[in-house]
Amino acid sequence: MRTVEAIAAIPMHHGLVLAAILFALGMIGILARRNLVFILMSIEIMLNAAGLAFVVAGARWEQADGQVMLIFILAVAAAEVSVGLALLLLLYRRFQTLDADAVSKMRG
Amino acid sequence: MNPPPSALHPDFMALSPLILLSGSAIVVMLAAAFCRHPRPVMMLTLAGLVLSFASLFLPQGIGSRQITALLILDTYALFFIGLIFAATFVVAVLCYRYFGGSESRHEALYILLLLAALGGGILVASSHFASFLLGLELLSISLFALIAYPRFTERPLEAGIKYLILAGFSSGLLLFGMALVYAQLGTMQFAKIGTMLAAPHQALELYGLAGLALIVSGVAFKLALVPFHMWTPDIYEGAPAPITAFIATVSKGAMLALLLRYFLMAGAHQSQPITFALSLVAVTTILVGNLLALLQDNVKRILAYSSIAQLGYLLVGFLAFGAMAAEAVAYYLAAYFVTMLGAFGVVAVLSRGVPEQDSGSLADYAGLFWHRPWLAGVFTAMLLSLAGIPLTMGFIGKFYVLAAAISASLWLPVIVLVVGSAISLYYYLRIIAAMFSSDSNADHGKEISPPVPASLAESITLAALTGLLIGLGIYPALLVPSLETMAVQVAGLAEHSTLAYVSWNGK
Amino acid sequence: MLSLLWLIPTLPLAGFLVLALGGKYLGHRSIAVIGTSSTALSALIAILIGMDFIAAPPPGFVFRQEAWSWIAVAGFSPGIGFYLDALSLVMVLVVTLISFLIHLYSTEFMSGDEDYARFFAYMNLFVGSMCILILADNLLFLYLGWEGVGLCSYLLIGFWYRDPANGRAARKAFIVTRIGDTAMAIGLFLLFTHLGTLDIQPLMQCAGQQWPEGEGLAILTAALLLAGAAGKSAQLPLQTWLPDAMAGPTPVSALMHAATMVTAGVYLIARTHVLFTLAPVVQHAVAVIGALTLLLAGFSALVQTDIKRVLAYSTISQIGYMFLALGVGAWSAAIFHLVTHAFFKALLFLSAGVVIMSLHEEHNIFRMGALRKKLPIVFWTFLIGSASLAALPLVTAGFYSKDLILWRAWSSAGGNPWLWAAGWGGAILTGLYIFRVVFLVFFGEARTAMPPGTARPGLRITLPLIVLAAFSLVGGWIETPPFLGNLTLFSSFVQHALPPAQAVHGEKNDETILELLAIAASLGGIALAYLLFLRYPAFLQGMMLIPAFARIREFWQSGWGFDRFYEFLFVRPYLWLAHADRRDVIDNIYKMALSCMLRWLQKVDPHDVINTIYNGLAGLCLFLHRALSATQSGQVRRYAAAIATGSIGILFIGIFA
Amino acid sequence: MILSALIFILVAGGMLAWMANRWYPGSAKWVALATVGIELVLTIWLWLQFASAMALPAHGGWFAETRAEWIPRFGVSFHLAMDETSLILVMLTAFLGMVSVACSWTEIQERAGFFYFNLLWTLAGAIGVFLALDLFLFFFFWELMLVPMYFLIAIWGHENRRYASIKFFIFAEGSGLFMLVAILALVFVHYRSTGVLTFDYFELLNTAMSPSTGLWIMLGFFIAFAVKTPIVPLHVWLPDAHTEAPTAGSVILAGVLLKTGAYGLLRFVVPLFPDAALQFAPVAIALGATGVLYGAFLAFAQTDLKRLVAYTSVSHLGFVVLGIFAWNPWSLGGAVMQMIAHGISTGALFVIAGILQDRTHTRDMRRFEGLWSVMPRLAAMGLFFAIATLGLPGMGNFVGEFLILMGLYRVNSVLASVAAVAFVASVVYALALVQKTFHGENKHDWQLPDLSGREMATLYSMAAITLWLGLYPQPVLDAAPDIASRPPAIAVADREGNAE
Repeated sequence: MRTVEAIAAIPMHHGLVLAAILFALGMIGILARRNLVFILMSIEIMLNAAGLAFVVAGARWEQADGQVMLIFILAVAAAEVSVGLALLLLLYRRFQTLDADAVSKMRG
Repeated sequence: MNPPPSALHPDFMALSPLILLSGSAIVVMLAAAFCRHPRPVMMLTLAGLVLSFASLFLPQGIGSRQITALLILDTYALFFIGLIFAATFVVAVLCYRYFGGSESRHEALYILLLLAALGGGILVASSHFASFLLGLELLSISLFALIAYPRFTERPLEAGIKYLILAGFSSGLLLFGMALVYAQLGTMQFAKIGTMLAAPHQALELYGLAGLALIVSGVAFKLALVPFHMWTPDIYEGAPAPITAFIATVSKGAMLALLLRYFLMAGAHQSQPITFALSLVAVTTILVGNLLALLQDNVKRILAYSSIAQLGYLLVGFLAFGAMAAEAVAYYLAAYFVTMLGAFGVVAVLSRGVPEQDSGSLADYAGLFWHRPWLAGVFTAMLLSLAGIPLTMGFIGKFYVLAAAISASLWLPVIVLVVGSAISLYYYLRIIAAMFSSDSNADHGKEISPPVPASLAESITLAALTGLLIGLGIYPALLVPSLETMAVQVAGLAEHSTLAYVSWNGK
Repeated sequence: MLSLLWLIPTLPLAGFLVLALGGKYLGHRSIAVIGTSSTALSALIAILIGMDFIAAPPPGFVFRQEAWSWIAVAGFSPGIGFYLDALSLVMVLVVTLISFLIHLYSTEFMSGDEDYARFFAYMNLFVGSMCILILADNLLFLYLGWEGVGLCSYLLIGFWYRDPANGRAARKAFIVTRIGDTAMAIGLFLLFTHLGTLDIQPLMQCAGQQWPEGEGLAILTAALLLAGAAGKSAQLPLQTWLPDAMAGPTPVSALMHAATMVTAGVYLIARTHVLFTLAPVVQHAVAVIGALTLLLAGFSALVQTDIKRVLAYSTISQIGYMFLALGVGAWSAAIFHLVTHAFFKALLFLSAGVVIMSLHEEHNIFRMGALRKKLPIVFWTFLIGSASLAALPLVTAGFYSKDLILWRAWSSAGGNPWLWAAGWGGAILTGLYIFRVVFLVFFGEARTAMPPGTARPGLRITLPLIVLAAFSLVGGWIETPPFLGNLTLFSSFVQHALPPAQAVHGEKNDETILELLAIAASLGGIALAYLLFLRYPAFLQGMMLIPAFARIREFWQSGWGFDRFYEFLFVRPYLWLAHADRRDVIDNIYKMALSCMLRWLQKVDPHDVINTIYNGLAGLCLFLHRALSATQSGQVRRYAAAIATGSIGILFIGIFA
Repeated sequence: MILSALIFILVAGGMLAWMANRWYPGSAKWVALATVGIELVLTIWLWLQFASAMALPAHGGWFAETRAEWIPRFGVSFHLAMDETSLILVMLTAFLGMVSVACSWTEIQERAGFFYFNLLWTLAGAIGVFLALDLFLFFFFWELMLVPMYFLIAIWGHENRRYASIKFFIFAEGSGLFMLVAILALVFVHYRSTGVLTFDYFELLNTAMSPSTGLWIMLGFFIAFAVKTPIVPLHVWLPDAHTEAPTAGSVILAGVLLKTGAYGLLRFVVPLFPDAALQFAPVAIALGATGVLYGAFLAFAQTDLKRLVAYTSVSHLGFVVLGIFAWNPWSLGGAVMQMIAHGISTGALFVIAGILQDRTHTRDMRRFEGLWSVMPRLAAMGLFFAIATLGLPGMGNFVGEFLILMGLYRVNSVLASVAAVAFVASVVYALALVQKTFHGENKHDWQLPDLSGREMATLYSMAAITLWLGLYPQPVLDAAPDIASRPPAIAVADREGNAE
């Protein structure tokens, strides 16, 4: 009980702000980094920020749903990263680079 | 204890299409593992799809059915699931020879395809953030692999990476938005969220609003609405043609169906900002999509931009809200499915033999009508349907959308729609004119590789699509009554009048 | 007999159809037979009908015949119908008779032409149309004939189509007369709108009942009809086409541009005289126009060198006399002059045609001379025609008709001394200019050798000349002034259709004095011509050395500068505008936005975008297309940025809207 | 039944022609000829039939009707009906169909099957437009006939065909969409006031609406019809399309497709929105008068023979617009007459231009000159139709123009007089045509065969019809809408009051 109360005692806004900061960091990472690996990592950060927000929200409503969602998100993120890394490998083999801007043969 | 089949749990009955599809995905996976030959695998896939499609008609008698908090399987959902399955069927047929037929080992493709279809089905039926997330990601992740399936070639790879990053990004937005909404409202069920939002006294706090906005952004990305549209041409161009057809239809259609249902449920038209934002998006989408296509020389990109514009038209119908809107959107979506599948089907049939790039450039289509009249005829029909010319489903669809929009007095979007359609004629005609141009000496020099004839399956599929396009274009009454009941049902949840076209009484 | 009336226009039209469709397969002989016999038959029928009409006049001196109902819409029901009264009978007799004679003449005159069939086809079409014009019982049907003769005029002026100048003259004739016709059409709209019918007789009754004298609408209608009449009859200010119309073959000039078609305006005014009576202002304008035209044209005729142009101006001038008569209310005098003029002017043209033919298309009278001996018959006929034109007293028809007009111009209610003076002056001019031609062409010394081997004109040419000459002499004896027997056969006959003229000014004595003055004028003119052109030609040559005179002469010769004036006022601007707007200014407006866009685009894109830009709107679209395409950079981070921006945008809308 | 047959014969004939040409090359034209022949015979039979039926009173103006449910959801039905106006226009369509098959006989050698398919489908669409009495169906046919027409221009057209065909299609389709919007708006206005969702013409006839709504909806219709008719600021597609189209295409475009626009004004704009049309009439009349003069003026300026003829269409159809918006018995009779007469005379001029182009490979009048001596028969026909075009009495065009202006005079005497100036302007361009093409010396040494028997038969029959129309126009005049029997007529009496 104590622990629950302890977590519940943390105002929800604090948690959300933290999640938002993480989210923003991830977003900036995607926009600013050129290396595709970093971009993938930034996506992970964004997804995790969403997961954190779910947990915080779940805490507010005292439901387990938030945590369930976190687990879903983790699974999804893992799948996504695995596919992503596979593609990156192929990409590197083909282009000899991981520069996101270089991968822009198609345009217009 | 062996319960007789009739005693199966009704939920189980209702879920049978999705379950059957998952089952066939597993069977195909196993088959692919043991029998490394594409033909039986494809057959199995098709069989699975047919079976699942057939099972759609089982739960019909049960009517609207909520299965746990996660899924709702009513006629509305079933209609779109059916659409998705049918589209997947067509895509599977198109894939077989496109990816090299029996000589190549592309069995895994079908697994991915089935999974993606499953994702789409779940998406349509979802009634909860969790199922939404699962359906969406199932669809997206399968698509990453599908797009980059010819993995040693440049463009598909580039397209795959781009889609991966952008879809991941948008998933992030979507999920964060969901989290915020959940934090505000304490529920993840759409229906409840809808009723809460519709309740007049409910005022969202800032983060709740932000959550909604992020969700809308995530959805808009999938639908390729302006300004979330930029990925579309690149992905469409890079992806193998049948997969492009899949993206254009299943992935967009599933999302739109979901969106429509919950917009109706939430009574979102009562919210000024949402209608305003949506009209703005619709208007810009129509204009931008059409303008971008104008001088484009790559047919796949033209179709991509065209599909952006088409979504804009759909959104105009959407804006009308009410049963009429649901009907219009459903019909338009069906027309759009048929048309896009047909159009990309033609591209796919023409593309084999060119490994690196699908036959995309407009020059490849010069004089097509004179050496492959049937194919060109089908393509022409599809393009005319996109342009909304009578005798095609596209015309009835556009008519439906306009009717819905006009009945709701949405004059600005209507005018933009008209202007956009006028602009769009230009690029459709460019393709058609190219196909009918008679520069026979120009294409004599070009015939390096003799055209591969379409396989029987492909021909039948394309013919069937064309037949459907024209048949339902001439006699839409075949489809309309079922749409009508469906629409009334889904809209009836929000408004309990049988003829709830619009709220003109309030005007 | 009267019931054969419909055959009068139908026969020539049938002839036209046969010649037009089958002309290619017919020989010269059968063409001539068909062409001439159709008009001969219609002339014969006209004569028979005329005799019948006089012998046993139909009730009210009016005979009507309707072939079928032409148009019937809500009360507007003009028929294809014929109307015969004294006026139209006189006209149709003159027209068919002269037509027949000229057709006969043409069979020989045109025999060398490759388009023999076409010529007779057109001529027959003309006769048919002219008869329709005369016999029509409603104004719309009359308008059909009216336009039909205009068309034939165009076709025949431009008959020798190889020379563009002929084409130009033909088009000028058609366009200028069409200006008058348009006014007339508007007049018809007005008449129907306000009176509810276009049938001539009911219309006239209606107008008389509904409109008081001086009514605005009546004035307007009469003015519009006057414009039509002035166009067709080459009166001021639409006279410019007639001299150019001489580009056609001479029989054409004789038939259409002298005897018949150009007098249609006179006929129209006489036919609708009620309207003019209701609009005294316009009627007075008719007189003034006539007076002015006869003087202006007389002066122009004086200085022409082309024999046919002299005759053309003379025609304008003589029709001016008829207008003068109409304007003063001397309806029957006008028609009388129309008849006599038809004979002597046709005679003059036909004779001139022989002269021209004999000299191998020589038109310039200063290169002729001394033809009296070589072409004796033609000399005599031309002389008779000239005398009649110059109104040589007592023996010529022209004397009686012109005299009557002068008297009416003085004495009628609408007449006044000024009008009389104009007519009198014109009489001097007439004698002067026509005998100038006579003296230059037939007297003096030969200035062009007549080529040897020129065949003497055959019987088919001389016969019509002789017949016409006879008519020019005796035709006037049916209407004589009081001091010469006071015969009024003509006017009393025509009075069945036209009201008699009343003398209000002037006594009986005045008439005699005025007659004497008129005789003096015509004799004076002839004498002056003798002095100036035969006796003392050096005098005039000396005069012409004075620049002022030379300039006046030039001015007169060019028809008082009307052509140049119109050229500057209408033709040039129209041509210029047409040329400027060939590419359709509205299309250009759509392309306007494009031009600046284009320049900008060319900087951006060196490709030839012009081919792909279709118009201004398209230019705008293209501009937007380029701008938007630039956003599709293919760089995934930019795309992500767009998504981020978009979601922030939606956030803002959500919060602030 | 017979009405659907009129459409489906052409549809089936088109398909058959296409198929037949695959099996037996060269057979397409025979199939096409047979099809339009049957069509023509049918329409004439109908006409005779109805001419005798006319003698019986109380027909309500409608001869035949076909009605079937189509899309009950929207109250859309397959509703065809024929009154005199439609009948006469259908006859025109069938006749010009015959002409266009005849004039394509040797001109079209490549892809003949597809050509006749498109030709017949265009005709089918046009007949559908003339017969449809359901607004949805009307729009359906309206748009449908454009596609084959587009192909006709785009595939068999002349050098600049792509530009012309796309311009044509975008103008026509774009404006058509405005009409669709207007149709829907009208339907929903009707629905709101009555609770019945229907596209049926008769039901919509008396829809009550506020004046401003009526005006806006009417404008939607008007734009579509104005583009097709064409009315002046929207005419720019026409010269290009007419010039670039193959002969048959030009004939059908000028003779039939333009009429659909005028027919739309006549059948829909004024009866559906009597008040709005009355309010709008001065503008429309002014536009019509502008068109009359502007078209005549620009026709004179052209050097391209087909372009000249194309601009004359602008002028002539301007008259039709005048006639329709003057809306009294005379002007309406004139408008119908003008539609028919213009169809024949302009069609014939296009046939002549096509023959010339076929033999000389140019349409530039500066390169002709003096053709009279080379091909006298053709030149004579050219002269004949030039004269018909300038509105000489005795030919059909005159009856039309005269009645229109006479009716218009009652409504607006000033504009009627202004429009009458076209009598002069038309002479200018028609004679310029004759002069530049046929008269003059044969400087370019053309050696060309004169008309063949087939061409003569075509042109002579058209000439005969023109004369017949000019001398006995009554059957056509009777075909004008009888405004007394139609409920929402603009009261002539009112107008008269205004005019004075």
